[in-house]
Amino acid sequence: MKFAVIVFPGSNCDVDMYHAIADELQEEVEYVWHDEENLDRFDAILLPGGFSYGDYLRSGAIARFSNVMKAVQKAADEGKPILGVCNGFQILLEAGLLPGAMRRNNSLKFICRPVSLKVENNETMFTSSYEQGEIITIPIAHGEGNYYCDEPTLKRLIENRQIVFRYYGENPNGSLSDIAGIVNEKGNVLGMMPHPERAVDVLLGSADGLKLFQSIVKYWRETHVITA
Amino acid sequence: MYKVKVYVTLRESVLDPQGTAVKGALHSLSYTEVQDVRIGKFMELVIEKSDRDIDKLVREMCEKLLANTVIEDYRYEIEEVVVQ
Amino acid sequence: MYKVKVYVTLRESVLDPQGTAVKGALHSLSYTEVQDVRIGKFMELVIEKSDRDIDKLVREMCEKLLANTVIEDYRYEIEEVVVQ
Amino acid sequence: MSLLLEPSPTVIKDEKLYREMGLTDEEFAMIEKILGRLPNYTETGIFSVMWSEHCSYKNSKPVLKKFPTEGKHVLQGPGEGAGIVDIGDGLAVAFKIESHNHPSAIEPYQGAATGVGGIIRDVFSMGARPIALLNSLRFGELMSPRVKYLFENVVAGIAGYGNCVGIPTVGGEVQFDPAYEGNPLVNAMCVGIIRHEDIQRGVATGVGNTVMYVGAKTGRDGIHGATFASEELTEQSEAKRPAVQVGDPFMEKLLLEACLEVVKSDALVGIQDMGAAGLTSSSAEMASKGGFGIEMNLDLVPQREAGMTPYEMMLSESQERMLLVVKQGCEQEIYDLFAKYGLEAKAIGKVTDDKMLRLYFRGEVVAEIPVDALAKDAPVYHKPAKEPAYYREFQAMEPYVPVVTDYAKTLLALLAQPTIASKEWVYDQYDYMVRTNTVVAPGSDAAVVRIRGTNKALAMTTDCNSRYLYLDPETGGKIAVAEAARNVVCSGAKPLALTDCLNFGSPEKPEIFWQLEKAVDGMSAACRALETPVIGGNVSLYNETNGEAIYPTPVVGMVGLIEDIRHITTQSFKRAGDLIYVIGEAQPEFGGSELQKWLEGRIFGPAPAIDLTVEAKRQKQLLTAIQAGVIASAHDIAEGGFAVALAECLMGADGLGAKVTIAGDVTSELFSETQSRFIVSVKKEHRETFEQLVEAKQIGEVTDDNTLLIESVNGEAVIKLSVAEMRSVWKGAIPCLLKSKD
Ligand SMILES: Nc1ncnc2c1ncn2[C@@H]1O[C@H](COP(=O)(O)OP(=O)(O)O)[C@@H](O)[C@H]1O
Ligand SMILES: [Mg+2]
Repeated sequence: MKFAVIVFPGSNCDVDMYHAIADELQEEVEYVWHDEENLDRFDAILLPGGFSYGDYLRSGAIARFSNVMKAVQKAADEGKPILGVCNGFQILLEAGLLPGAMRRNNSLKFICRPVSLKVENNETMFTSSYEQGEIITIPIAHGEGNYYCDEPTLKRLIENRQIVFRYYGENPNGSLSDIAGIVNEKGNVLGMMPHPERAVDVLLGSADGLKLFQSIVKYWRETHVITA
Repeated sequence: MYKVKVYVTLRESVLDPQGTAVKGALHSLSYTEVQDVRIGKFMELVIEKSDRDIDKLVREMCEKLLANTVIEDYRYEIEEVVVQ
Repeated sequence: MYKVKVYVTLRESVLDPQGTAVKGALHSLSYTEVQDVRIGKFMELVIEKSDRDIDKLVREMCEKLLANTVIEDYRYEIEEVVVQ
Repeated sequence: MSLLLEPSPTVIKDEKLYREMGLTDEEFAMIEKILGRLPNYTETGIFSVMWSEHCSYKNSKPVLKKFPTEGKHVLQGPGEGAGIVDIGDGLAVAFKIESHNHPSAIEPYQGAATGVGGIIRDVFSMGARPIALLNSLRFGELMSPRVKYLFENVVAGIAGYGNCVGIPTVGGEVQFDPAYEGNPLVNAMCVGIIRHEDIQRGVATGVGNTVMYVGAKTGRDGIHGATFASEELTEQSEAKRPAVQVGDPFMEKLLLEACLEVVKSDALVGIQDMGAAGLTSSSAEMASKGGFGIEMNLDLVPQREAGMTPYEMMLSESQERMLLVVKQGCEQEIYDLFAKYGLEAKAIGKVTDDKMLRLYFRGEVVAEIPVDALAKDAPVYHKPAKEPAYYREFQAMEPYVPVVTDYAKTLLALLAQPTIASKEWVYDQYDYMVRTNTVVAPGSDAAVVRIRGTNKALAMTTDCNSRYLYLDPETGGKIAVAEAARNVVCSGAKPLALTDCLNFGSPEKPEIFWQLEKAVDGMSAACRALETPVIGGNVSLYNETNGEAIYPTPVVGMVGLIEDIRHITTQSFKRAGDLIYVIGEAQPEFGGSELQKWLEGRIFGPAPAIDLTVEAKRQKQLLTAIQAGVIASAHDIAEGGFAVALAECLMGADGLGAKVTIAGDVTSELFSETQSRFIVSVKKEHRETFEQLVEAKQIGEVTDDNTLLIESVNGEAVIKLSVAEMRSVWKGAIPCLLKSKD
């Protein structure tokens, strides 16, 4: 299976994402520069965290116009797994691939710390290796992770089980309905503020993020005949 | 040449953490008369004349980039300036 | 009751990385007519009437909190609204 | 400002305008002699910045000479952007610390942010990949709205910049003391990793080679404020006032990636960042170091504002700019490389053989100065030093005997002192994990960052207890270095080398100069004893408000090498049943202690003594034991003494407690700040091996009851506190002070 890690000017978790896939998951992975127009050779697309274009104006607002985003849209339409983490999530929101928008954290401060999450839906291609309701520890590191959407959208998110992760215990940023991660209706685009790629090695505190990547691989294996 | 002013504000239904914080800070500075604070953006653009319709141009820029219409409203003022 | 609008802008010679980035983005979206972008803040305050002079009050709030006068300029407009 | 409005050379001389720029009459006469004519306005400006303390170290150079700077691992000592130390495997570590005190006092967010930006450039201009940031901060007491404002915004500025560039901020220190009320200190440190073959130097060589400018455009940022200060204040001059530098971390990130790519190219001859005195210092220093000259056409300099004069361009301190020297004919390769990152490289001049800095503007030569006069031959002064009266007094004092009645209450009070209290409020705002190498995050003694692709890791810390330095700069200087080394050793690393930032008052005052000399003497002695050479640093003098100097604050930034990641150790107790040992014995030493400060509201008397031989021996023993795998946790005893250190061992240890017994004078045992001491915990099965390797005294055991119990030899409880209570006091102190209104 082959992963793409999209690199926008100002991305800075690209390296972490790359190593999570290459070293821990031991799958194929390649950096893809933001002006790339074709992602057909990849099976899954990862949009890493960071500060694309400095996050000036609004997080993700400028990056979503990159050439590569058209290809991401296409990959999404084809049903490939797309994962946006932190700034990647913000870009997916700005691009309209996921509903809603981000506001500044309630504290108005950047927050970096491990948080507890509850797996709200383990029936997605990103979470099938988790237990339903499992409590996991994954770090957050963001200044604008305060998710917002209007009432009807929230209702839909709940009804369709699109809320995949919720903050458990304390809500660190004021996010609506404790939302930490959501998928699109089709279930193949996941955006989340916590960083699973920072939780793949117990040496650094937690390996709870590994199952997320393993779920993607499992999904891919199940949907693709493997020829030996 | 045009001088364009764009005002971007959070929609009324959206809670504004920054505004809330500033209001709190103003109260603690004893400006208790302050009942509400909303914080938005104020952008000043200098735009050259071209064939394109300036009003349409600015509206497009706002829709596409300058405001996120999921949570923000915008309005703008266009002023034509004559350069000597 | 007063509705007060405060405009906070970066001083002229102060670097505005946001403005530069937005200008770049607008150019790459082919709005090449855009020559300059400066980004500031726009605040709307609702202030109750009190004994204090509203103009003085707002100026003080700007100086103390709303603007960082080392790098920013501000101006404001005060509008009195009659509540029914 | 139009060129025509600039004062003429004779007016500069007759009206002594150079004084406003900080040049003395003697210095101006020297300039006249060097040039063989009167300098024009631009040239006067160039000399004034290059001969400022900040660029020339004219007052501190003779003192800095005392530092030991050599060691078998040192690949690059002081003099370049950053010092470099070999760590094996063809790799080396580059690091440096720098101050941004005055900009931060004026505009704390931007001042701190641009301080971080500057130190990152110092490291990547060497060709090193920045892997971690640290800082060292000093503020007044956390009471007044102004101090709170400074503190909150400095921290936000550090976070805002480092987080955006994507370099983890992994450690630092913050102290609060009235001595810094009007003059906060903001020191930033950056650590980078480099392959030996990629090491770059800031030199301009090779006649005809091209001088290139990359990065942000030049604006009127931070230009020599002194010039404007003496102009009559009109509406126009208000508009011309030097702009505060604003950081652009996004630009920095692009520059960083592009420069790390360019250093791999054979086309690159030299590279240096435009720090203080921007274009002037980078060009003059590169030329002087290379033994060549540089010629630049200022019309080609990318400018943000219209109508900039040569004076303004040369003195601008706009951020995120680099100067490169590139082999003639290879320009296109460089243009293309930067273009990939959306950056424009611009050829603005060339290397010459006449050792002159020559500037053209609108077709005319506007400055022509021998480069060596600006850089290596800048004047040096040997300032007089005088022992201050206060020092005599303190030395002669009877030992201070604090009176403590309620030990538990005292411990809680100390834990709530903002200098001791948890700095979580600070480091929660820093992305300390980005790049996923941070093994030990902020909150233990030193931070530990692993080196991917090897089994190694680096421990790093910043330290300086300036109270000891005020009481006794020589002893305090020794302690600063020793404490940094202790933190590194406690984390399982062998200390390699250090960088320092000498924050002092005005060197014109003999008493301050004495502090500087003594502090450096003390630091140097410790460096020799602990085998940690000084590989670079920074000097920040004139830290005074209303004639009152800050405490002497020579911040030490130290890096140590962990050969095997299994040796990584933290301060937290690990499991119930482990044995607790203490290394070193308490003496009644309270001069400059937290306890004295808390009880008396001021500090006095002699600083705690330190024996560097004992220090070195204990550090070696502890490190050996860690490497032998017999240490579960290690923590040095610092501010607040044994009781505070023991409490700190429990703060991050979920559910654990400790039961220990103390003998001797209770107040000293608990709160004295006697040096060279550690608390370690050891698994029972390792008892024998540990006791063979380390001279230490077993004092108790780790328990599982969430309680700290300190007993006297006859079994009386001296302190009994729940860990939860201590933790909530310790964690809540800073947020609570920030929220409280006065
Ligand atoms: N300004 C800061 N930035 C980041 N981390 C900090 C800062 N101040 C303190 N810390 C962290 O808090 C912990 C305790 O700091 P400190 O009390 O100075 O430790 P020590 O006394 O062992 O040097 C350390 O891990 C340190 O890195
Ligand atoms: Mg320590």
